Formats: sequence, C-alpha cells, structure tokens
Amino acid sequence: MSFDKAQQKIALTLFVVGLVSATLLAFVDKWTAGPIAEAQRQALHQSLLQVLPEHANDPLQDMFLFPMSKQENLKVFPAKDKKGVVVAYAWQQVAPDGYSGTIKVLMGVRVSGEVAAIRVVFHKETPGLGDGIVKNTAWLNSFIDKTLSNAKWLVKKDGGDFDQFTGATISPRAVVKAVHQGLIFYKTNQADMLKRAHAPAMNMDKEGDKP
Amino acid sequence: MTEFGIILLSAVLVNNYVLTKFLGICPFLGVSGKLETAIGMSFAVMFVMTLASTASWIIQQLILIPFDIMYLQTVFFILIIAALVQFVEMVMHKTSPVLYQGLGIFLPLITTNCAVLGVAILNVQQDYSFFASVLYGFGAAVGFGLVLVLFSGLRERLEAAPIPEVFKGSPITLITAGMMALAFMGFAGLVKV
Amino acid sequence: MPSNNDSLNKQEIFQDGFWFNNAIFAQLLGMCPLLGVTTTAENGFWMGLATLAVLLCSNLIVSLVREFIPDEVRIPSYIVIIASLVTVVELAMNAWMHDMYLILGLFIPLIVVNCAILGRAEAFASKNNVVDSVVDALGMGLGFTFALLLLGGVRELLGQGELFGFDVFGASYPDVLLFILPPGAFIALGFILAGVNLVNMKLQAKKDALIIAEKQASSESV
Amino acid sequence: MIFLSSPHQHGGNSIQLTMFSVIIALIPAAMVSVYLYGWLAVFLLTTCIGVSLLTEYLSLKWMGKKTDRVWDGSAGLTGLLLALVLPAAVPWWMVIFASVFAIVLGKQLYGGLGHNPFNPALAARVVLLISFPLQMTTWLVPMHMDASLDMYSFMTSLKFFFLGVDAVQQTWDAVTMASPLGYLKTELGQGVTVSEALQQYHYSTLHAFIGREAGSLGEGSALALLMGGIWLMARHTISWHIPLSYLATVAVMASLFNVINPDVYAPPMFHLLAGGLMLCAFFMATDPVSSPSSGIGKVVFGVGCGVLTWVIRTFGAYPEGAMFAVVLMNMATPLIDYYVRPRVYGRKRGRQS
Amino acid sequence: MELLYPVLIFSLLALVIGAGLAFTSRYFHVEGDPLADKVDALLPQTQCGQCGYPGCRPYADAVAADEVAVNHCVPGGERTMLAIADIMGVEPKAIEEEETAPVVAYIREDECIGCTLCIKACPVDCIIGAPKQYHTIITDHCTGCTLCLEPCPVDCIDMVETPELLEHWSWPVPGTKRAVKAEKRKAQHDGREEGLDV
Amino acid sequence: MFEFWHKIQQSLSIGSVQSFTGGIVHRNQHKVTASHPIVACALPELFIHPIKQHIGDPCEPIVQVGERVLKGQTIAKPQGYLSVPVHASTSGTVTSIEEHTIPHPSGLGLISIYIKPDGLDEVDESLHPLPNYRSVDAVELRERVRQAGIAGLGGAVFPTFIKLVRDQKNPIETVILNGIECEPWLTCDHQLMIEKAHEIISGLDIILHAVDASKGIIAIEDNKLDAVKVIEKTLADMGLNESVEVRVLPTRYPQGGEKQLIQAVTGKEVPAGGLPLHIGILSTNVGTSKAVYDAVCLGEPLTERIITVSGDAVPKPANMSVRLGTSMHFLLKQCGVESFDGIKVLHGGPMMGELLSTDDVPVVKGSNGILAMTQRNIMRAHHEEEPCIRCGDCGDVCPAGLMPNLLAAHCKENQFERAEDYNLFDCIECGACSFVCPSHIPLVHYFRYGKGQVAQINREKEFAEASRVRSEKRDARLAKELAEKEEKRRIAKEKKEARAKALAEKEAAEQASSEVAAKPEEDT
Ligand SMILES: Cc1cc2nc3c(=O)[nH]c(=O)nc-3n(C[C@H](O)[C@H](O)[C@H](O)COP(=O)(O)O)c2cc1C
Ligand SMILES: Cc1cc2nc3c(=O)[nH]c(=O)nc-3n(C[C@H](O)[C@H](O)[C@H](O)COP(=O)(O)O)c2cc1C
Ligand SMILES: Cc1cc2nc3c(=O)[nH]c(=O)nc-3n(C[C@H](O)[C@H](O)[C@H](O)COP(=O)(O)O)c2cc1C
Ligand SMILES: Cc1cc2nc3c(=O)[nH]c(=O)nc-3n(C[C@H](O)[C@H](O)[C@H](O)CO)c2cc1C
Ligand code: SF4
Ligand code: SF4
Ligand code: SF4
Ligand code: SF4
Ligand code: FES
Repeated sequence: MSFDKAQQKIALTLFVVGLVSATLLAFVDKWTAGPIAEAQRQALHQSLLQVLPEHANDPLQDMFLFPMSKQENLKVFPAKDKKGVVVAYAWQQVAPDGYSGTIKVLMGVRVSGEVAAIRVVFHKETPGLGDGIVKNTAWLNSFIDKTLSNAKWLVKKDGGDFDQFTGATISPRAVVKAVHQGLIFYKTNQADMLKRAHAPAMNMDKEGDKP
Repeated sequence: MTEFGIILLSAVLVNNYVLTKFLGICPFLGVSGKLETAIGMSFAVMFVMTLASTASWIIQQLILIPFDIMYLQTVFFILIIAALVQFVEMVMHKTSPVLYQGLGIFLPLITTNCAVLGVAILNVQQDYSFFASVLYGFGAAVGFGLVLVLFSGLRERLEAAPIPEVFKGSPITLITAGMMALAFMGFAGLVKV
Repeated sequence: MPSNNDSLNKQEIFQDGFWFNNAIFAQLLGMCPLLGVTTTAENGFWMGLATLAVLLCSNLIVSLVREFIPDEVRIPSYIVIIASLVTVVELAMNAWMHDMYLILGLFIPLIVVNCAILGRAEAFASKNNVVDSVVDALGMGLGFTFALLLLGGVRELLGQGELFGFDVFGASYPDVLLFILPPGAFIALGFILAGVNLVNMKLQAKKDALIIAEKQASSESV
Repeated sequence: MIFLSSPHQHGGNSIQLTMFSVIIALIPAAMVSVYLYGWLAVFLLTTCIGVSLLTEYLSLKWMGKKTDRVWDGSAGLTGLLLALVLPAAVPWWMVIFASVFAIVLGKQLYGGLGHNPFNPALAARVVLLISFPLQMTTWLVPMHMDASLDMYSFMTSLKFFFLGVDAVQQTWDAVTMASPLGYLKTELGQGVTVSEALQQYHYSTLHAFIGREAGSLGEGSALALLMGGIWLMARHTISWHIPLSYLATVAVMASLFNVINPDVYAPPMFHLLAGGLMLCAFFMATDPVSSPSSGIGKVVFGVGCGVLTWVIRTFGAYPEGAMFAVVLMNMATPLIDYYVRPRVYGRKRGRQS
Repeated sequence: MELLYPVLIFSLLALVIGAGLAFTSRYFHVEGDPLADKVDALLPQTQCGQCGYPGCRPYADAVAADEVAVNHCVPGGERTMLAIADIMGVEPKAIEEEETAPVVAYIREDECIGCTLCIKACPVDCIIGAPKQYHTIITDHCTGCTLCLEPCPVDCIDMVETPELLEHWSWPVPGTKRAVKAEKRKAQHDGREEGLDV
Repeated sequence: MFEFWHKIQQSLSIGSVQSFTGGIVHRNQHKVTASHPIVACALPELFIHPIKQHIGDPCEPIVQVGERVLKGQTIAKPQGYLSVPVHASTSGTVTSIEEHTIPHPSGLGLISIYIKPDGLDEVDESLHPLPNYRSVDAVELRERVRQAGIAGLGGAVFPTFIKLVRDQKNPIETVILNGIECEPWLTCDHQLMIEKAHEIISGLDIILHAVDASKGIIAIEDNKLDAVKVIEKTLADMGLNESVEVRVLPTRYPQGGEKQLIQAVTGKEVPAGGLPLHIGILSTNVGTSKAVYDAVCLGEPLTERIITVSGDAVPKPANMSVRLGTSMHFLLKQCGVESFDGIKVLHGGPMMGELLSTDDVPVVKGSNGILAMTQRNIMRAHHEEEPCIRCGDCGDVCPAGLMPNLLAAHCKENQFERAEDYNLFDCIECGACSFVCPSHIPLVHYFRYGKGQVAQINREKEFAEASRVRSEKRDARLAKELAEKEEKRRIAKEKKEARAKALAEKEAAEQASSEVAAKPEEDT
C-alpha cells in the first residue's frame, strides 16, 4: 500500500476535521455538563412536586432504593418537612394491563397512607379514549386523600368509587388497580420505608435520575 | 423467538419508520415515483440500515460506553455510517457492476437520511442485544421498503389521474402518504409495549 | 438554482432560499423534523431555530474551508462538521431548554441528516463565498422555520383549537385528533403545499403578464 | 376526419346502471337500519347522501368539470355506504365532516370517479374513527331491544342528531351499549373466555344474522346484506371473487384458531356475522375503483383483506378490523394489478416480457 | 487527560477512515460511462448538429456528464427528451423548437453539376454520384439533416416532405378530436338529432 | 379426478364440452339476411382492382392502359413470397392505373387497376380444371391455389397457399373449417354453407389432401342449425363422415377468431408468437375452402365472393355474390339505398369492421360484409368516453386473457413499454372489451394507437441504428482515406527522400567514380 501526496491529504484532512470537531465538543461538553445535570434534576423535581405535598427537602437528593425483590429496587423519593421528618413518599407504579400496553403512574403517598396525588407519566392508550388518564384533571384529583379503607378501589362500573370516563373503562381500571396495589405495598412496607428514609447513609449517588 | 418476532412486527408494521415515526421521509417522497426505483431503493436501504444498526451497536458497546463519551454519539455514528456506505459503494462499483446498477446509485442518497441515523440512535436507546438490534435495523428497513414500494405503486397510478392543477405533484403525494398512514393506524396495538 | 457565480444579488439569494427554493415547499427536503415535531406551533418554531443555527454555522464553516477539502472526503468531512455543530446545539438545548429538548427528542441529533443542511453545504456553500453562504443559510433557515411554524400552527389550531397554547376556538371545539396524529401531519402538509402551489401559480401568472407587457412595450417602441 | 375504431356496437352497460344497481342492492340494509334506529337512521342517511351529492357538485363546479356527473350515482352511493358504516350516535357535524372528507379527499382531489386509490367511504370512516374515537365507539341500543324505548321518535332523534348523545342520556339510562366485537375485545383483555363473554353479552347468532345486534347502521343485518350481495353477483355487477375469498379466508382463519384455543379466539360464525364484515365483503371491498381488476387479482385482494381483518380484530387495538383491512389492501391494489395477472392466451402464467 | 482521550479516539478514527477512503478511491476507481451509451442509443442519429454538438455521440457524452440540458435534440422530439430525462433522473424540459414533418433531401438532377460537394457533407453517406455526373439521394437512408443544402454551389437540393405511406399509417390517439365532438355525440345518444360529419 | 372435473365443467358450460375463455353473447344478432338466398350482383360500369388485397407484399401490375383483359386473367403479379396475384373480374379494357381509395380505416389510397367491362364476360382459360385432385401432387395444388389468387376470405386475407405446406417438423393433423360467423349482421358464410355445402366439403378434402391431414372439422355455431343439417347430410352423401366431423359450438363472440376456435374445438392453445401449424392445426374459412374447390376443380381464380349487404339503413338487405372490384356505392344502390345522407358504411361486421370515410371504394377479397348504418346507430356505440371505473368487465370477456383497462391506460399515457409488458401485442382486437365497457372507453382504439406507435418507434430505432452504422462507416472511411493520404504522402515523401538520397549517393558515387576514374588515371 503506497500513499502518494494526494492520498495523504485525503486522510489528513479528515483527521484534522475530526480533531478540531472532537476538541470543540469536548470543551462544549465540559461546559454544559453542569447545566444539563441541573436541568434534568429540575425536570424530575417538577413532576415530583406535582405528586408530593409541600416539603422542605430535595426529594431527589434524598432518594433511596427500596428492595422489591432480589433483583429489583424501587426508587422512592421522600418528602420531608423542615425538621427532616418524612411526610410523604413518591414512587412509580406500573400498571401492566392498559388497553394497549403498560401504563406508568407516579404516585405520592403521605406517611399516613393517603394518596397525595397521582400522575400518569407513560402510556400508549388510544388517543381520544384512553388518554383521559393524563388529561382528565378531575378524575386524577378524585384519587387525592383516598386510602385503602376510605374508598372502594374499583371503577364505578365494577361497583367501586372511581369514575371511568365515557368510552374507556380499561385504562382507568388499570390505573385504579395499580394505585391500589401501590397503597397495599406501602402498607406492608411502611415501617421499612420509614427506616430507610431516615437513614442518611442510604443517600444515593446522583445516578439514575429519571423515575 | 417470539421476542424477535415482536421486534420485527413492531418495526415493520406497528411503528413503521415512515408512517408513524416520520423518519426517512425525503427518500420516501423522492424515489417513490417509479416502481423499479422503489424496489432498488428498498433493497439498498435494507442493506444500509442493517449495517448501520450493527455498526452503531458495536461502537456504542465498545467505545462510547467504556470511555463514557456519549456526547460524541452523533458524530461517531454519522461518520462511521457515511464512511461505510462510501466504501461499500466504491467497492460495489468496481467488483459488481450489475449490483451497482441496481443498488449502488441509491447508496449516497441513503447516507444522509434520517432513517439511517435514526435507526442507529433508537437502536442503542433500546438496549437490545446484538442480534436483536441487527434484527431491529433490518425490520425497520423492511418497513420502510414495504411502504415505499406500496407508495410507488399508488403514485404510478396517480400519474395518470386528472388531479386538479393545484394539487398535482407534491400535495397529492403527501395526501396519499397521509391516507397510507391512516390505514397503518389499523395496526396500532398489534404489539403491546 | 444559483451557480458559483460570485456576484449574486444578496436579495435574490435570500428570496431564493426563503421561498422559491424553500427546502420544504420546493425541494421536499428536511421533511422528517417538519412532520415529526410540529404538533404545536411552538415546537415547530424552536426546531426551526435550532436548524437555522446549525445551517448558518455549517454554511459559514464549509464556505471557509471548502478549498482545503479534497473531493473524496468532502461528504465525510462536511458531515463531521455538521454533526459537531448539531451536538453543540443539542448539548446547549439540553442544558438551557430542557423541556423543549425532551419534546424534540430524537429529531435534534437528526438535524445532522436533515437533507436540507448537507444539501446546502454541498450545493451552495461549497461553491460560494462566505457572505453569500451566510445569506443563503439565513434565507434557507428562515424559510425552513417558517414552514415548520406554519405546519405547527395549522396542526395545533385544527387539532386542539389552540395557537401557541392559547385557546382560539373556545371550549366547545371538538379536538380533531387527526391533525395531531401522523396521518394528519401528511394531509395538512399536503394542503399547505397546495396553497404554496396556488401562490406560485399566481406569482408566475403575474410574471408572465409582466413579460408580455414588456415585450409589447418594446415591440411598440421599435 | 375523426377516426373511430371498431367495435361499432355497444353492450349498453353504463356507469349509472352499475351504480344504481348497487344502490338498489343496499336498500334492504338501509331499511333494516331504519327498523333498528328509526328516525335517527333516516336523518343520517339523508344527510350523508345529501352532503355527498352537494360536495360532489361543488367540487365538479370548482374544477370546471361537467356538473351532470353528479348524477352518475357514484357520489350518492358513497354517501349511502358512508351512512351505513357510521354508528347511529354520531352528531350532525361529524356526518358532514365525513361526507365532505369522503368526496373531497377521498375522491375529487384524485381526479374524481375512477382515480381514487382508496375507498372514499371507508377512508372517511377511518378518519372519523381516529379523530373522534369516543363518538365512533359509542353504540346506541337498537330500537327492538326494549320496546318501551321511545328513543328514536322524530323529536328525540333530532335531539340525538343535533345535540349529541350526552343531551339525551339523562332521560334514559341505558341508551348506549357495546358492539359484540368491542365487548368481546374488552372482556378478553380481562381474561374472560370467549364463550363466557358472549354469554354475558346475550349474543345470539340468529340475531346477528337477521339483524338485531348493535353496531353501525348498515351492519345490523347480515341477511339483508347477503340478499343485496347475491343479487349483485347474479347481475354480474360484482364478481364472486372478492366476497367469496374474503369471507372464506376469515372463516378459515377463525376456525383454525378457534380449534386451537376456543377460549381466546372467537368462532368463525361470530366473525362472519359480526361488525361490518358482510358489508365490507359485498359492498366495500368490491368497490371496483380501489380494488384490483382481474379475477385472480381480486382473489388475492380478498384473501389479503380476510387475513388482515382477522389479525386486526384479534390482536389490534381497533376491534373493527374489516374497514382497516380494506383500506390497507387498497394500498396494495396497484401492485396486485402489476404482479398478479390473468394467464394470457398461449402463454404461461406470470409476467414475461 | 479526561478531555484528551475522546479527542484522540475520535480523530484517530477519522484518520483511519480517511486513509481507508483514500485507499479505496484509488484501488476501486472505475473508468467509463455506461450512461452515455444509454443516452446515445436513444438519439435519432440524425447527426444534424442542431443540439450544438458535432453529432449525436458528442451530445450524448455531454448529457451524460450533466453539462447540457436534455432538451436540445430537435429531431428526437419530445419522446426522446422524455426518455433521456428519465434515465438521467432529471425533470423533463420543453423543447423550444417546433417539431416539423419528416423531410428528406431531393436533388433536382437536371440542375446538378456533379460537384460532389454534397457527398462530402452527408454524414450518413446516402448520396451517390460520381464527379461530373448527376447525383441522387437514397431517400430511404436520408435522415433529413439538411447538411447537404449549404455546400451545394447551385442550390439544387430541396427538402421535401415524405408522403404518408399506407403501411406506416397508424391509428391516431383517440379522444383528441373526439373530445370536441363528444358533446354532439352525447346529444345523439340521448336521442336528440343533430347533424354531424364524422 | 380429471374426468369428474371435466364433467362438472361440461354441465356448467351450457352445450359445449370446451370453449374459449371470455367472450360475449350478443343479445340481438341482427341476422336479418339469414336464409336470404345468394343473389348475383349486376355488372357495374367500372371495376377497380387495388394491387394489394391480402396481407403481405403488394403486386405489380402486368397490364397496360388500353389493354383488353379477360375474366380471370392475371392483371397483377405477386412480388415476394407473401403475395398472391390479382385477377380481372370480367372482360374489358384497362382504362387507367392510378391510386384509388381502398377499404381501409385510414382512407388512404393504393395503386389500382381500372377496368371498364365490355359486357361479354369472356373467360381466360389458362387454368385447367383438375377434377381429379387426389392424383395431383401437393406442390402443384399449392401453386394452383396461389395462382388463383386465394387469400383467406374470413377477413384476415392471409395468402392461403402458405398454409398448405407439408412440414416434416409440424405435420398437420387437423384442418378446421371456420363456419362460425360470430359477428352480428353477417350471414354470408351461413348462406354459403347452405347453398354450396358440396363445394365447401370438396375444398376441405382438397386441403386435407394437400397437407396430408387425416381429420377435418367443420365448426358451426348453434344459431345456424339449418346449415349444420345441410353440411351433415352432404357429408353423408359424399361418404366423408368418417374423416370430417361437424362441431356445433355455442353462440359466443369471438368464437370465429382462429385462436379461440382452436381452443374451443381442440382445447389446445396456439402458443404466443406461434402459428396454428405449430400445434398441428390448419384453420380456414368456409368461403376459402369453396374458393379452393373452384380454383382446383373448376380452374376458376378468385374473382368473386359472397358478401352480406345489410345494416339498418339498407331497405333490401341481401347475401350477394359480388365480383371483386365492384364499388360499394354501386352495391348499396343495388340493395335499395337511395340517399347516403346520415349513413355510415362499415366494411365488415360491427365488431371488427372498419368505418369507411367514403362509399366509393371497391369490394376486395377480404370484404365479407358491407353494412350501411344510420349515423345515430353508430354514434350510440361511440358514446363519450368516461373515466374507467376499473370494473374489470373488459378483462372478464377478453378471450386473450389481457387486462384491457390497464393496457389502454398505458397506451393513453404513451407508456408503451408498460403496455408491451402487459402483452399489448397479444390482443386480437376483437372488440369484446369495448363492447362491455360501462364507461364507453374505446379500448380497441387505444390498442391500435399503441401498436401503431410501437411500430413507428421501432422503425425509428432501426433507422437510427442504420444511420449510426452508416455514419460510423463514413467516419471510418474518411479516417481511412485520411490515413491513406497521409500514407501516400509519407511514401511519396520517403520516395522523394530516397530518390534525393539516391541521387545524392549517385552523385557522390559518380563523383567518387570520377575520382576513381581519375585515380587510375593517376595510377596509371
Ligand atoms: C378503537 C378503540 C380504542 C380503544 N381504546 C381504549 C383505551 O385506550 N382505553 C380504554 O380504556 N378503552 C379503550 N377502548 C375500549 C372501549 O372503549 C371499551 O368499549 C370500553 O373501555 C368499555 O367501556 P364500557 O364498559 O363503558 O363500554 C377502545 C376501544 C376501541 C374500539
Ligand atoms: C408471417 C406469417 C406466416 C404464417 N404462416 C402460416 C403457416 O405456415 N401456416 C398456417 O396455417 N398459417 C400461417 N399463418 C397464418 C395465421 O396463422 C393466420 O391464419 C392468419 O394470420 C389469419 O388469422 P386471423 O384472422 O385469426 O388473424 C401465417 C401468418 C403470418 C403473418
Ligand atoms: C375476433 C375475430 C373474429 C373472427 N371471426 C371470424 C368468423 O366469424 N369467421 C371466419 O371465418 N373468420 C373469422 N375470423 C378470422 C379468423 O381468425 C381467421 O383469420 C380465419 O378463420 C382464417 O381463415 P382464412 O384464412 O380462410 O380467412 C375472426 C378473427 C378474429 C380476430
Ligand atoms: C360494486 C360497487 C361497490 C362500491 N363500493 C363503494 C364503497 O365502498 N365506497 C365508496 O365510496 N364508493 C363505492 N362505490 C362507488 C364508486 O365506485 C366510488 O364512488 C368510487 O370509488 C369513486 O371514484 C362502489 C361502486 C360499485 C359499483
Ligand atoms: S440534434 Fe439530435 S439528431 Fe441532431 S446531432 Fe444533435 S443529437 Fe443528433
Ligand atoms: S442527403 Fe442531405 S439531408 Fe439527407 S442525410 Fe444526407 S446530408 Fe442529410
Ligand atoms: S370495462 Fe371499461 S370501465 Fe370497466 S375496467 Fe374495463 S375499461 Fe375500465
Ligand atoms: S380487443 Fe383485445 S383486449 Fe379487447 S377483448 Fe379483444 S383481445 Fe382482449
Ligand atoms: S429529513 Fe430528509 S430523510 Fe429525514
């Protein structure tokens, strides 16, 4: 393989272009790394704010992992008051039985076991039918303050306390079921959770931000 | 096995690159005028997209993740894809003129289209295994080819139709693409995610 | 099509890029972001600006370095340049416009392969001087932004009855989901292109009339 | 000098004749719809046909074509068929939207009669379904189900039509119900077996056949559709290829899977009678303009429709698979015409040049 | 250091790719232009030069090299232009000059002085004759390029229209003139009598 | 299994075992001249004989203006292989040889020989009758058929002698006589079979002998059962009912098309691009068969034929025996047509015939019918073209298995390659597709247009190719001439140089020798 002048030029040009570009990018990356992390944190915080009651801490900072099974850990975001006492938790609950696939619900639960608020963060339901679970605020608000005991965790059609909306029963049903299970989960693991929430050593590195 | 089947079905029909993901629209509109061209293009795209998803998987796993330089993802992918395509084109031109006649002329066109870079990026986002990601790339390309060929058939028919002057050309082409997308909505939910 | 003629009229270059040779309306290039992100006018606007920024820089740089780059690696080099610019934009948006970054998603890195940009680098910047290239990029980029804004506006208006998030048609307007979903994007664009055709036909008719009038005038004077 | 080529004699068939035979064949189905939904059906049918004709007239006028084309029957037929595939509950503005869409986007933009690649009525129906899924999946209870129901009197129907279901819903509590396909789909998703679901629904094959189930206007009675379809076949207005291959494919696929797992896959008879399958097979898939023109091409088309219908019904999000299947196969029509050709005299089958 | 790694990795990759491209561009270089052959096959081979090139082949070469538009061959007419535009993948362009009826050259023999100048001009060798004798044109071979007119010192060559031959008669496309009469015909169909010459 | 299937097929398709695919049934056949006896046409004032009345190469006139000719005398001799002579239809004088409009859709003319009859009807007797044809050699029979000027009278006017070959590779087993006459209005073959059954069958026997075939089939549609009876009876009388069979077929257009007939009768298909010969079949019209009989047994060349003169504008329709060269105008007058206003003349049947631009054209060998139709009636068929609704009816009736709607669309769009890909050239132009088209699309017209354009494109291509070759040859020649000139110049130069050199040498030598000469002197 012999390279004459022209061919050396070809190779070198690309090399130079690559060198310059990569250097530029390296610097830009260094420059933006901080702001990006901050922006991502902000974004997450925003959604947590919607489901958590007023708090004084940074729930992201205080996030801890709660073991669900051997392999799986649940990311729990605690809300604490000024004194550092946990007032509520937020975590993501998965409803596998939506009309067209899984629905992911971010739920906030007060320490006392009432639902603080819920938000649907991911779904594939039919636009115009199932997507009421995101858009229908009244329906979402109907979950507030519900506990395991003060509500019947079924949609009205099945004899429960939660509305379905016209044309869609399955999606609400799936969400109601998921939130219900979340509450049950909380009830059984209440003590453990509290323990972990107050263990300062459990604070995590900032990895794995997104809920 | 079913997992692979689902990846394929999803990429070909349900999440069709052109009609639901909006990737590769330019060649979809540009080379669908004639059936023969569309078929040639489809095969070329299948080749390049499979190649691209393979290459991107390798780069992602061997370079980007180990060195933690995710911010160079775009530059890496596009450079590798462009270079690979150009190599292949030149080699094909020399060694197999017949194949070049059929596919080669489309290759440069493909380098710079969203579907190819899109398949690379989406692919690594999905954390597939190597084989699954190759299959995903192939499936996406098959989906692209399928609608491209169907579309070219329709367009050949439109050619002879007395379409109102204002709608001749790109407007009616896009409306037809819209109708196809409508029809493809029927596949929604075939694959539960 | 402007050639590598150095004394091109700046206004013509701009007009050409903005309207007559508009990436969307005339060349049908850069369709993916156009269709993909324009569920609302705002999304379209930001996507357009991002593209404009990249286009401006890439045209500038390419026209600066065009003489040093051999033909064989022209495309790879340009692509690397463009990809770097895009990455800069991506990182910047991620840092300072995080919401929009999440919405535009995949389509930001895909600016690299926006056929309009490489096409411009190839067809114009690699053959023209810096000032012309910048003017061209401005025309092209603004034209592209305009198209995105237009389609985004139409889709938002018809699909949700809103414009830039403001309710236009009132609460009783039934959201026509068609226009938010993929098929509606194609169909709405089809109608916009028909509108463009109509305008162009009118312009052409005017031009023809002008030419005929001129001819007549000149023949009369002779 | 005008050169006129032979033949100098003509058989006398015409577009008008063809279209009006199809309209006549649809009269039984239209009558059943009036029986099931009373005045509401009358409103829907007349609005659809009227708006279609008007739109056709205006489009022709706008494009400077001869306006007497309006009377060739195709626009009226499109309107009629569109009405027959709509649920009874759609309000007036959706009906107008759909009719205009069918004629303008479905047909006239492509150059009018004979050039549209998609079935106009079905395309409009699909657009409505994805744009307004709520209204399009709300089915009214047919009249006969509850004799005391005075729902479809002239005045109430007017209310339904102009104010929507919600306005009327207060007066009666059970005005809407699920269609068999929708119900089955929902229940299967809950883990109920087919036979249980059908039992809960009080499904009866006989009812589905003679026309007593909820659904779109025209799909109530398989019998009425069958009558019209067979009459058309006897007249050679449509050929047997598409209906037969379509229905047979659905039946075969349904039987096959029903045998494999009767709990999850509905029986063939259910599939054949449910939803708009009969309507699609005899009147929509056979739309000459958007289907292949050779006999063998029609068979391929019918089989394709059948497979897609069953697949979409069984696995897809839209239980009403038949109409998507037909529109999807419409896309393949040019390719079928290109690759699937009849055998030419003195040649082997297939394309050769 | 942390910055250096990625920069190095990427620019080395770029170098490798550049070298690779340089290598392939050299060892897989292809000569020849099959496109020009294709274009040439479509041209009428009249060799008339109306395209501004000295004959059909040079024009074909120019078209294949994208140096000239596809619409310059006048004798080829619209059909040729469309075919070329098709294989070149460009938009068809209208042909400016009118297509004329097919013509052939005809020598008025009694005026011919036998100078042989026309023989030298004819690109397809279809004029026969010896010095100082009448020259004749083999009409079957004449392409009608008119190149022989100019050199003739006594202007004895005419271009005459070729008559329509019965064997070469073909059916005109239906609908052109038909359309004009369609209204009348429809009236007749509906039973309204109206005079009509066919 | 096959038997069973066959049975079902048989019971489904009414009446006949096999049939061709597609086809249409004419509800109203307009056979108004059925069973009208053949009448002889009067002698016109002038005969016009175009020099080409068959498929193939035109003839060359061999008579001079002013020359007297006899009935049956050859007036134009064939040129080339695919050609048969033209004969005078009566005795008279050649008045002129010039172009005259012929029955052709173009309305163009052809060189024709004008003969003014002298009323004597004197016969040229150069052809001897050969009643004992069984003893005649096949080659001689063939030559006789050619000399008699026989070309197929079924409409295609293909020179019949060419078909009468004994080919080793493709021996002919079956000869089919085409007595179908599936076009509406026409009845000439029908009447011929009733009146000249004996001649037809003898003609068939001659053909059987000439090609050494063992089996003859006479195919007749079931709307001509009276002819079937006559033919069967005659066969029995002649004792030929062993080797010749009468096959009654259901009435269906275009049963008379050669390929369709073969498919209906034998179940075989003529391969595309092939000939009936290749599957061992020869088919010919009943009229042709009679003409063969006349030529061989009676020594009469083809100078007259049977023509149906009919149509809704003809007061006295008839089956006429007409001398070739008679003007159609004259013929129609004979049948009572007074005024030609609002009347269109068709040459042939309504399904395949040509609309003539003028009625002043002569009857030729291929004229099987002349129909005068009222304009309204014709125009009703040529209703305004509406858009194709792709109903596929045209494809259903196409006997060739084509997709006429797509073919026509491609022809209309000038996409002839696509049209050829859809087998444009397999269309037999039967018109069944146009007949059933609800949109009144002149499909056949589009096919004819397409075929014509393709032919022209091919001609142009060939011409361009030839021009290129000539141009390249010329360039090569010029280059060679130039090279030769150079060469000559070079040689001349060389020679000159050589000569100069030689001269110089010589001079030098002379000098030297003179020196030498001088030297010895010195020496001496
Ligand atoms: C096309 C289509 C899409 C649907 N999408 C959803 C959905 O996203 N979420 C949902 O809960 N139900 C969905 N459904 C289910 C029906 O609306 C179903 O009838 C309803 O959930 C049952 O409600 P009902 O018991 O009030 O009749 C869909 C149905 C159809 C036909
Ligand atoms: C070039 C040529 C050669 C033919 N040679 C034969 C032949 O050898 N034997 C034969 O039976 N027919 C021959 N035919 C006649 C055709 O088979 C056919 O009879 C004739 O074209 C008229 O048929 P039609 O009216 O169905 O078109 C020949 C035809 C052509 C054009
Ligand atoms: C559509 C079509 C219909 C025809 N109908 C007849 C017919 O009815 N009778 C007939 O003798 N020939 C008919 N012919 C001509 C035959 O194909 C064929 O030329 C003829 O039988 C050969 O015999 P000949 O050479 O003696 O004319 C028809 C041809 C075509 C294409
Ligand atoms: C058998 C038959 C079926 C038809 N089916 C439809 C149909 O499903 N939808 C429709 O819009 N038009 C239908 N038409 C009418 C006509 O073909 C339609 O308006 C054209 O598609 C418009 O170009 C039908 C016509 C016939 C003859
Ligand atoms: S104008 Fe056409 S025919 Fe004449 S030389 Fe040029 S290419 Fe040849
Ligand atoms: S004879 Fe004259 S016109 Fe004819 S080809 Fe030769 S030069 Fe051209
Ligand atoms: S019969 Fe006429 S309308 Fe029907 S498909 Fe054929 S050409 Fe079209
Ligand atoms: S004319 Fe040709 S296409 Fe039409 S039916 Fe006859 S053979 Fe078929
Ligand atoms: S923008 Fe051109 S292919 Fe996507």
